[in-house]
Amino acid sequence: MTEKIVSVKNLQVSFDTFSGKVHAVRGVSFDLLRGETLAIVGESGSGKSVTCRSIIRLLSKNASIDEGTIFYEDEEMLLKTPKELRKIRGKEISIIFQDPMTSLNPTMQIGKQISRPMIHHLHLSKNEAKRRAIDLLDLVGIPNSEERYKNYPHQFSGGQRQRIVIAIALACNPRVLIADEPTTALDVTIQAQIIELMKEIQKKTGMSIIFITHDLGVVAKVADRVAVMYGGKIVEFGKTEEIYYLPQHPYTWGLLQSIPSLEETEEDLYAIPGSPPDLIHPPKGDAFYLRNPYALEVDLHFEPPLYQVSPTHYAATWLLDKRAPKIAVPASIQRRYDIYHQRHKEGYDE
Amino acid sequence: MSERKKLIQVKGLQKIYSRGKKNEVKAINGISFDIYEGETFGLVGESGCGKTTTGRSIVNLYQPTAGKIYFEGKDISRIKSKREQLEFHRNVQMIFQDPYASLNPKKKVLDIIGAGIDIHHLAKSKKDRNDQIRVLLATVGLNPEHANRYPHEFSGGQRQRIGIARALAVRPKLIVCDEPISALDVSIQAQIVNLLKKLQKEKQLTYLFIAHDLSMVRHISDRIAVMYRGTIVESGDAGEIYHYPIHSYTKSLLSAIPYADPYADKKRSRIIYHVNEDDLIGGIHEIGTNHYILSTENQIENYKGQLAYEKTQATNNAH
Amino acid sequence: MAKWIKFIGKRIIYMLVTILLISSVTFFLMQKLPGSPYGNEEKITSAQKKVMNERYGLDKPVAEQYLLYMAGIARGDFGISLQFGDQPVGKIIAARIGPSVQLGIQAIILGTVVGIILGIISAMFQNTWIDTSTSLTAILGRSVPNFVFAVLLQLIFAIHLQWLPIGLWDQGFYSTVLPTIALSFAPMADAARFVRTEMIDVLHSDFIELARATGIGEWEIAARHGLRNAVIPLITILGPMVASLLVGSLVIEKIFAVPGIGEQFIKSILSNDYFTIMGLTILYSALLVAVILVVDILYVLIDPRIRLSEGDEE
Amino acid sequence: MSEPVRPIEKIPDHYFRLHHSEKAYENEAIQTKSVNFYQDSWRRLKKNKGAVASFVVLLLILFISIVSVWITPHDPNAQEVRYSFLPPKIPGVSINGFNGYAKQGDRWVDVYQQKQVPSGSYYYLGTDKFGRDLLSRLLFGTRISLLIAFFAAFLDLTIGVAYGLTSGWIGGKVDTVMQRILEIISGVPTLVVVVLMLLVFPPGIVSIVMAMVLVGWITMARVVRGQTLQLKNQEFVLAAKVLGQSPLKIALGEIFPNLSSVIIIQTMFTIPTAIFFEAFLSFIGLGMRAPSASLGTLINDGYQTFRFYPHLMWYPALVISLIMISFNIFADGLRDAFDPKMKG
Repeated sequence: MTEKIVSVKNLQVSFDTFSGKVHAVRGVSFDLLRGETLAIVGESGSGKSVTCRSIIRLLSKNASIDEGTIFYEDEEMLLKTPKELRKIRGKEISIIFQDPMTSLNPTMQIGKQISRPMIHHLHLSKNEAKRRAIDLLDLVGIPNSEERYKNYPHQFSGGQRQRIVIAIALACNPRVLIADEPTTALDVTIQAQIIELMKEIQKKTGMSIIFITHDLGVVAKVADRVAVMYGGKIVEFGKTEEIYYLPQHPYTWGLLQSIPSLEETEEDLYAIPGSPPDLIHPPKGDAFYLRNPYALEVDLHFEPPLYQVSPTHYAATWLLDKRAPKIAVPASIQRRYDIYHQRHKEGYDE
Repeated sequence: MSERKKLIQVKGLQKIYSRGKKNEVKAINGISFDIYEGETFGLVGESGCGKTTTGRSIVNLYQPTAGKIYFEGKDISRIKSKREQLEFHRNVQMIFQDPYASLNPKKKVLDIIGAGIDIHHLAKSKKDRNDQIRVLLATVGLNPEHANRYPHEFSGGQRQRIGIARALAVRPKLIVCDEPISALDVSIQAQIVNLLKKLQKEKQLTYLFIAHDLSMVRHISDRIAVMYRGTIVESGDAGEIYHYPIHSYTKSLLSAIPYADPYADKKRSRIIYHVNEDDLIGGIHEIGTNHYILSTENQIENYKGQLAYEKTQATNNAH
Repeated sequence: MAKWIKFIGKRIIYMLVTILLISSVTFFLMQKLPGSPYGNEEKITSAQKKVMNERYGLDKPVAEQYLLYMAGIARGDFGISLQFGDQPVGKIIAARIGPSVQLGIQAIILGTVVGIILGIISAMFQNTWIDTSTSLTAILGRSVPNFVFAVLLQLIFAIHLQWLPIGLWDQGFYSTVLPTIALSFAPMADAARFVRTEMIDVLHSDFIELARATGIGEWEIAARHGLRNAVIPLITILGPMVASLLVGSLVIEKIFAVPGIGEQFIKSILSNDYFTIMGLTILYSALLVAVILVVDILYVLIDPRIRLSEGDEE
Repeated sequence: MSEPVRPIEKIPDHYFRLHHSEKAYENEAIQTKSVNFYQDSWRRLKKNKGAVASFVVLLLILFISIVSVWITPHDPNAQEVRYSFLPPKIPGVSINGFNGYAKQGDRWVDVYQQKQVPSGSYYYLGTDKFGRDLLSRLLFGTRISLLIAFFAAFLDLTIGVAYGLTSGWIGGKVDTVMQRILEIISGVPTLVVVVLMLLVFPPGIVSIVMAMVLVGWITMARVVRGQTLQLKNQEFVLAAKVLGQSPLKIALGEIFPNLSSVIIIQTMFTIPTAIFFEAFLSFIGLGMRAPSASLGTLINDGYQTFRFYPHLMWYPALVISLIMISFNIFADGLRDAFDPKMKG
């Protein structure tokens, strides 16, 4: 199960705006493997959402993909005509958005919104599509599916609407699901339910999921691998365990430290100072330089390359260079290292 | 504990929208709590549970249907004179949820922050006003040079800090923080929470911190009240509520908090709250030191037993 | 059902209040009207005048005249035209309302249908030459006064090309074509502009993005998702559109010599024909108010959000 | 233990030392030039060629109509019946239709010679049935029409904004009552009110303006109320309340500035509507009375003799259309500039 299903290489995307050209994605490469959940984590403006939308070329009109290749199976997505793209969208690759309140057509029965892609892609008859749509509603946990088929979006709560959106995305049994912050707008309890639902469906269907989020906490349970994005680049990626317990990039440290730990409250939270970089004039060196307490002089001049930490774990920080000074890792990160080593010494095998 | 000064007392607060009509909504269903001077009181619950309505009633934006709110012992619904009203508004401020909607897009940051200074005549001269604003900007970690800019030029976190500066400008005693971080990225949330904590220490502020996410609330609050469907179902010291939740809604809320710790997370199981009307009736009873729960008379002993059991379990585990 | 009765009942009360108000104001304004309806006043002897005043009840105290008039309206009696001797106003109006209503309905249907199509095309090809040219058409429609446009149409199609009759309403549907086109120009422009704006808004919404992500083609998205959401709000401007159509019909009827109420209205104004003016005023208001009522009901019927929030228990 | 994936350029060793400046907040500095809402909108408007062109045309028309108070080729009201119905004659132009020639039967005839107009006398746009210079009357009429329109739009704005803001901001029962009143008034066809008013009051600019304003303010009131209702629950308004600001000051200081764009846009649409309405009234014989001219009366006069002297109608019609088109394009441009989400 290590075969690639989506492969992105050196993707560069920019937007034309009034203030100038925004270099939103600046050379991103990653693979999505069959049946895995890949989490892409980063703050707003880091380019995570743009990267994923590029896969199905669902970008606004002022966006342009300047460089790179995107393969889905053996097909180059960037060379596809709109018509060819439409055959893949929804059928092979589906997407769900952040805000369930605006993701559904307010004047169309939800059942029709679910059955439409099936009629379109799978050429099902209206009745077949309806039957399957009701099954899907059952699958995503909407009670009384038969009666609610005919309801309009405003008759559902936020959490239920996100379930319906998921049902639409699942309608044609896609092989890849892109979830663009699907739980950010929801209450914690609902968030947990939606994530569990996605995991459950993945088990049943074996699809691959790209889960975009700004909260490392959310994906700990569900992700197989994690990519951390900053300033339009992937700064660290690896297996979930590696990112949470052996993080190497100071930005990842910052992210982990800014999540309140429920155990020790005496400690002050760590907050990454400052604001995200201006991507109209991207910095010459490391984009994280100004906010990085462990910045090296070299960060100011050169962008760090990706260093390999393990066969599955890479990070783009000069701290991993041989010549870099040994620094003391923040205490809470050190604790994470300790947990990891302890666990592996004890002979756990993940 | 009782010698501590109660800054806010909420007694039987009730708010009903469209009263007597078919679409009547009981936003708050008779809640009571106190906020002591200098503490942070966390109010947690899912959207629509009435927590925002509670916050807005305390700053006197909404008139409650029933019940009383006392600020420094004074019933705020009886504040009639203009002078007293101004005095109240100076003492009780608010920070809002949406960093985009909470700043007037047509006003400069200078005038947004200066509004309170002007209303309450806190500046002796124009220069004094500008100086105060520069200090405030620096206090919240913004560049004082940006006073002449408009809100749209700032990021979400920066805007939220402008909102904090606006509230601070009148040197209030209590600040109601109405979900001040839920619209922000996690990394920025920590900035804001740290800033709030720092300000509390420096300026002896009291906070009512409203949120839907228990993890940040737990981090910042001294005491927590959990709200569900317009009533407080459980309240107590932050650690107590976190370690020994008794009400099944609190338990479910806690179990839903995401951990940035996959090993631990995999061991946890989520508790789903199945609405049980019996959990949601009765009165507030103390079942442990500073640990209150909504319960019917015949449930109290049950709850008390549960709490005692869990505490002994915990001590046993520690050994 | 009870909700519907309450809803419609309330609207009907407003309707009646509006009409009552207008008839009263009209009546008292007419009292203040300078000049008299008899035209060449000098040539009429005072005896003649007295006879006429008695006949039309113009010598009674104003209050009494008012009550008589209002009572008349309630019975459907709008008085007697001062211009056409014995003709009751009601009869004059009845004879002329047909062409006006036909013209109005034809124009509004043509205008909105073409407008919706133009608006949608414009939005679909936003910022291309197609958008520019359809938008320009819409701007021309709003900008060129309809009497100028009507004369232009007449000149080209009736006088130069002689394809269509010049007007007059005497050759059946054939003669209604030009006036209808002339009258539909403004509502067409309004609808096109409105639908374009709404459609662009809708096309940028999340649910359209989601529909795109399910692989549905642009035209199907426009038809299935866009159209409904863009056109429902159009109902809200139907009221003002009909109101401006009433204005437009006056000049169009004048230019094309259509024997409708608009043309009659102008004649009555120019000859100070009190009762006819009052009758037509009330008729116009009633028409407008009725249209507003229908529009309100339509809106509730068509928009699922409104319909269901009315009946929902939560 | 860690190896770089790509070979690194030769970087001097001394670069590898901690270099964290304590000025971590340095990047909080905003690099871009400060722009306020109007500058931002103006920037967007400038990109809209149609709107800029329309704006220039409008300025030009406005300028000419003001300057022509002092400079007109002829007295707009001077009648010279001998020289009635002269075709346009422009010095130096020899195209039929602009050189004093008119088609009579099948031949082009020099009408100026026929009517013994002294040579050197030019009527650029010809004359009307009383021999009045059309160009002068057109300049004069444009001024009156614009005056009426601006006047009416200004009054609509004042009343509409006051009414809408009051109704929306105070809300509750006041709003309900004010809305009922609006609802009733909006059931009154504009046409009818205006016609009645003009029948009763003496003809002239004031009556026309009053008649138009009587119902014209309603749209503005509706728009402003709607916007106010949206704004009043915004958190920045709540913030002002929490600070203890008085309701009046909130309405004027917080809400009103945020209404400015809708007010400007709405006014830009009101002006052409008013121009049209004036023309319409004149066209049905209720507008300005002779000898005063407005675009509407000129069109109406031209229409009377349209079959034989079409230019008498076309020129004023052209001017009114040009003004209306410019206003509409400019207003559309403004709307897009103020409300960027409208543009893709």
